[in-house]
Amino acid sequence: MDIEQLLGNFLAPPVPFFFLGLIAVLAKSDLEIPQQISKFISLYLLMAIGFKGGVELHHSGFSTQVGLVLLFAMLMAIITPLYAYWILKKRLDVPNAAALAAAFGSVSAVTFITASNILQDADIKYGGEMIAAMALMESPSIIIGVWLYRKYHDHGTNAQHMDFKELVREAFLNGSIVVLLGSLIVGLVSHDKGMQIMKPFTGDIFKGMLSFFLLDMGVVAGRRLGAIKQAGLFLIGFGILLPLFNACLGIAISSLIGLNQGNAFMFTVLCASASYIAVPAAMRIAVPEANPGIYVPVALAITFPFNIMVGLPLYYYVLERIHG
Amino acid sequence: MDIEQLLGNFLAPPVPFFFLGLIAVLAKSDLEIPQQISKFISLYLLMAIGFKGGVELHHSGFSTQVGLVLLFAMLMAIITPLYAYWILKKRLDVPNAAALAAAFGSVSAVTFITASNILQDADIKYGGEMIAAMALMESPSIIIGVWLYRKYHDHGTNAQHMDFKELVREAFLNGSIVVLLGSLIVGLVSHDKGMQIMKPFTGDIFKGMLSFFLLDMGVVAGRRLGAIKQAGLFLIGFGILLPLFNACLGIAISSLIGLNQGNAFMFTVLCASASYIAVPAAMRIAVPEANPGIYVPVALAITFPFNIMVGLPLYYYVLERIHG
Amino acid sequence: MDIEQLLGNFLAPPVPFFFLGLIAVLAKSDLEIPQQISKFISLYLLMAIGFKGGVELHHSGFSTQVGLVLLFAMLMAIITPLYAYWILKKRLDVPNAAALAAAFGSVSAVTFITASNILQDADIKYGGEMIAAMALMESPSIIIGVWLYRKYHDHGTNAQHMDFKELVREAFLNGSIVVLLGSLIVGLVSHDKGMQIMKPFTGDIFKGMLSFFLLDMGVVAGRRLGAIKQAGLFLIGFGILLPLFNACLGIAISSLIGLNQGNAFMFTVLCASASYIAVPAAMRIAVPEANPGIYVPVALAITFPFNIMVGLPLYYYVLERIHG
Amino acid sequence: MENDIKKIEIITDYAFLNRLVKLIDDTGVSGYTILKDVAGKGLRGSKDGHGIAGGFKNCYIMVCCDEIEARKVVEAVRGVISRYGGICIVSDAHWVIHN
Amino acid sequence: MENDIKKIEIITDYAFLNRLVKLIDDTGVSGYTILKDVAGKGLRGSKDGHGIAGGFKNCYIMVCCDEIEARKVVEAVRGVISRYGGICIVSDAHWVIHN
Amino acid sequence: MENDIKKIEIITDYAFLNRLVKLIDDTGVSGYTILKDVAGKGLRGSKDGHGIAGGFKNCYIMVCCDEIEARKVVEAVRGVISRYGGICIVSDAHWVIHN
Ligand SMILES: Nc1ncnc2c1ncn2[C@@H]1O[C@H](COP(=O)(O)O)[C@@H](O)[C@H]1O
Ligand SMILES: Nc1ncnc2c1ncn2[C@@H]1O[C@H](COP(=O)(O)O)[C@@H](O)[C@H]1O
Ligand SMILES: Nc1ncnc2c1ncn2[C@@H]1O[C@H](COP(=O)(O)O)[C@@H](O)[C@H]1O
Ligand code: NA
Ligand code: NA
Ligand code: NA
Repeated sequence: MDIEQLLGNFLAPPVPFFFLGLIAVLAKSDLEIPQQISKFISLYLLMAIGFKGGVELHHSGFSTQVGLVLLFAMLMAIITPLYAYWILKKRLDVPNAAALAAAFGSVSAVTFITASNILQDADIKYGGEMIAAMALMESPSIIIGVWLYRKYHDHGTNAQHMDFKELVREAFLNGSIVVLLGSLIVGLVSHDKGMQIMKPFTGDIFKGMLSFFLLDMGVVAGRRLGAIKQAGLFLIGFGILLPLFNACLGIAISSLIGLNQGNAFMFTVLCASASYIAVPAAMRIAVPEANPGIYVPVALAITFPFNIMVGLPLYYYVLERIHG
Repeated sequence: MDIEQLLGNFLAPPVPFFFLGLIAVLAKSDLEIPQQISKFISLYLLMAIGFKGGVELHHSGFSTQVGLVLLFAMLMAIITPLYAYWILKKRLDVPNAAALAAAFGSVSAVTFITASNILQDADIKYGGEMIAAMALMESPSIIIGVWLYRKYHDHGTNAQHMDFKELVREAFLNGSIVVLLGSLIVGLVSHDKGMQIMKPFTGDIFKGMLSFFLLDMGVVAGRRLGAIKQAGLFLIGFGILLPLFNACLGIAISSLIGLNQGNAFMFTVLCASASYIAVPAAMRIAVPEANPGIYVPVALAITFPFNIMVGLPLYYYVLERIHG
Repeated sequence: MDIEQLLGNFLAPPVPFFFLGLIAVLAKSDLEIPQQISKFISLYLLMAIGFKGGVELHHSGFSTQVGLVLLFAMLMAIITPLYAYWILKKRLDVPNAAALAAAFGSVSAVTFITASNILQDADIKYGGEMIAAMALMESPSIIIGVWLYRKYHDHGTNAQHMDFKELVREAFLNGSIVVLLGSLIVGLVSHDKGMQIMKPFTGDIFKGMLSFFLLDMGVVAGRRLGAIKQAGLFLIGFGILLPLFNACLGIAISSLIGLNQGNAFMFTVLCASASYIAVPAAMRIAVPEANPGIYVPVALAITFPFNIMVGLPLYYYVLERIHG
Repeated sequence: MENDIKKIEIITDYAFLNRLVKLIDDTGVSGYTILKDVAGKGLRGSKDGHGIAGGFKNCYIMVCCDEIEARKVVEAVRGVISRYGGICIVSDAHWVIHN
Repeated sequence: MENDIKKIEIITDYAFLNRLVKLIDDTGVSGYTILKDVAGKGLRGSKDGHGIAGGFKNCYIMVCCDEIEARKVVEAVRGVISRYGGICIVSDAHWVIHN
Repeated sequence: MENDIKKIEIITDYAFLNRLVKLIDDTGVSGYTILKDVAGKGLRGSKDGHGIAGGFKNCYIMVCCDEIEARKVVEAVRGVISRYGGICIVSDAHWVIHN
């Protein structure tokens, strides 16, 4: 697949529906996807991708490489918020720096799923362990973010502090992770028989459902674009450069532990993406002084579209050079 | 396909589900389709039909005939509300006449989609330009309706007037049109590759989703049946005869510009259908003195079921005589 | 299919998703399926199963055996609440005994659908009349329950009494029955042509949708588990032993009227299941003194999981011994 | 002020919505407002707002009217609420705009 | 009490939500709360809350503010409500917590 | 009147619903009512009611109780609201029917 073909991919569904959503908002259309439908489709996508990952994992088995992938995934999820915080602290106050750092330490399932789409079009496989890695990377940065916040933030009302144990439980047991990991286990256990049963639902209509979801994402991201202007150049730059830097790290690690092209691509995408769902939800509670009007738009209206439009083709292109 | 086969079509899904919904309401069942589900399925239907239209349009290309179709579609959308208003003015006051006229100048996507179903069963194709024509016909009558209302209605509170530019923007950028046209463009650009990706979602399950939606339409139409009695014979007659008259015009124009059987049928259906979604929504704002308890039921509980039950088979039968 | 294979079935979707939902609640995850999505999928399941039943019924025709099935189904629906009441009255007051008895006289569509899944995996067919039997068994016990309640419960406020006719109408015309029976009729009339149209929607994605629904059922059942502890051992025992006793009756009747293995299994499941949707909704109105915090959890959090986990494989195993 | 009104708020099991609406309609008040997805807790246990299990959810009805109508409405719904549960409260408010 | 406030409640056709929000925003009040799925009945017929047929549904907006702001809000929305229908009521309440 | 009650209304980020419910439960009041799909705007920006992006939505809790209980409830939720945002208002109402 050369670069032209690759760009061609962005004209085929699902990706263009994201832009349709964006444009609708910019044109001030009243287009709106009902909230419960968003929730349904996002649970559907998690179930589908988790299940598929489980089936793949059954086929690949648990090798040393699988262990290495999970280890480095965890590592990236812990280190990223640390240096992201260090950068952000130059311009933001502690709570906002900590919350935003946490978002970038975590991952975006939709970016991951859109990336898996590119591989599928190019007929390249990736292992089920990447799904496990995604699940593993979702929450640690929440803990790091809260730790940074508490360490560096002087707050009188200590009594009001969230119970830390409670926070950890919530971080690791939010609905998304439960569905993703649960479906992975169902896939792992039922494998080929399960796949045969579920394929029409989790496979065949998957891209259509993803198209619909990206339409919604476009609308939601579009509505947050206004907040970007307020965020200023520093945050826009951060939202683009940090993913690029993380992608480099991701590619380096992939080479180091000898991942094949598909796995390397997915691992890179995990490193380069930022969370706009799970982490913000946790930060709202754990770091109430941080402004969701800042940390959500950076992840959702800068990093996410950047990855979809520029990042994914770029990472793919670089990795193809390396592996091809 | 002879007339028996044709009537047989109405016993196969999706159409009978409309009657199931109607009967449920008449029998005072508590059957109710959740509101967000209705919205989801209607967006789905628009996405599916728009996308398919785009792919077809890619194959057919933009011929002179395509231009003629769009031209005459636009013309019908402008002229229909004018003579509809002239008739309605004999019995209704200005606001109600203007609002109802606007509804009949516009189109019903669900009627169109149900019609496409008949063609599919008979293995007759229609061009993607008909989808474009549908999108084009949706809004002009809103402008005409408002123009009629303002021209003939003397109202003191001029200051309260809706901004006209705002109104035009809203009419042409409502969510339905954006999804329909947007999906058409995605289909046009991604064509065969896109179709292959989307088919299980937008194609295979389409009729099932339509069945579900018609069940809902039946419930909604059933609830509006009561309002019909109040509307009186004049409006019932209008809701049946105007579509018939428009269908004649549609058939005449189709012959004039030499449409094939499939396109002629779809064009006729566009002319004969009335809007119960987009136009009412606009009229509520632009012509607040009009009573939605009148203009919605006429379009939804008279014209829509009439077209589904009698109109479509009739138009099909006539066109088959002409073309067969 | 030996018992090992059978148990293997419970590791393949859809059933494990029920446990995923249960576990999510027990682990205090915030997983929650939007309410309108639950309603949508439950209507979808009823439409799909009703439609399929109608098509099957078209093929099998109305034999004497079909009549016998419907007769005995009706009988079971009337007798079960009588002896269930007699048992329950030993420990509960009249309203609660009547309400719970009514729940056990009726059926659980999801249990039925999950059972049909086992047959499908084992390539065993069952007739469309079983769907009709399910529809027939849903409501009579509501009438019996209310009759018991009024007969044995001395209540001053006679004036407040629900209109009995109204109650019967509501019981037999609730949304679930209308969709189930309506779809059965559509299937009966459109049969093979209809099936061809609907299969991708009602057939292919069916198990995926069921998986999603069972995930939701798991969450809902999990939330009711707390109420079980309050219910005490008597009710837990009742929720397990009554289904077992009814299953024996079901098996006996099946032998008596000579049902084949598939039909016998489905009939047994109908007898052994209890309603946690339609009946509770009716009891809330008709027997307001009964505590829904008792009768819903017994049916939903004891009998339903018991049937899914232990009952279905057991009934299947026994019937396989008899028929194999 | 002459535009003083009573605001009646009713919350009860969703199963009774249609019944209550009919009763309120019969009193002849000019309007009411309904919310259909209402959760809560009361003497009859918790309603987590979930639709499956027999509809563990409530409805909310608000009626704005004058004091005489308010009495009628309260009498109309008293039977259902006191038998089947839920609450009905009344507070004072003022019409500002309505026509 | 100095923390006395006015609570304004507006119910009207969903079609006007965006317009009203803009008008309220322009008065400079610090906040408001919105419900989007509201059914009901009024002089302009029944809204069964259904989304299809041109949206037979209402919206609900609640604004808590001081009396001076309340007058501004009421003036701001008066045009839309009195022309297009719906109700606007005001009642007394007290801030307890807000910052 | 002896059936005078206080009506407490709380609106805050949806993320805090479970916490608040627990706190209110602990005060021992007999009931409360919850709305889960609430949009709005406040000092912490706009909640357009959308579920994706970390849940830009609010919840609404209403508690009817006597004055003594009301103080307990307000104290119970004060910490969460004043730290995490949202509003809590109290107004007067009257029980009409409840049992
Ligand atoms: N004290 C209260 N304050 C607010 N809402 C209440 C109160 N008591 C009951 N409710 C509401 O009314 C519903 C039915 O109440 P009950 O019949 O007492 O279970 C509950 O689920 C709550 O939504
Ligand atoms: N008296 C009333 N009490 C409560 N809500 C009302 C009342 N009148 C109107 N409404 C609400 O306002 C909406 C629009 O009112 P209207 O423009 O009079 O049809 C109705 O659908 C109701 O939801
Ligand atoms: N003055 C107000 N009137 C009504 N609702 C408000 C007001 N201020 C805040 N709210 C609601 O409380 C939510 C949280 O407020 P805040 O923490 O100030 O952003 C807002 O999104 C609104 O729904
Ligand atoms: Na990351
Ligand atoms: Na027309
Ligand atoms: Na039973």
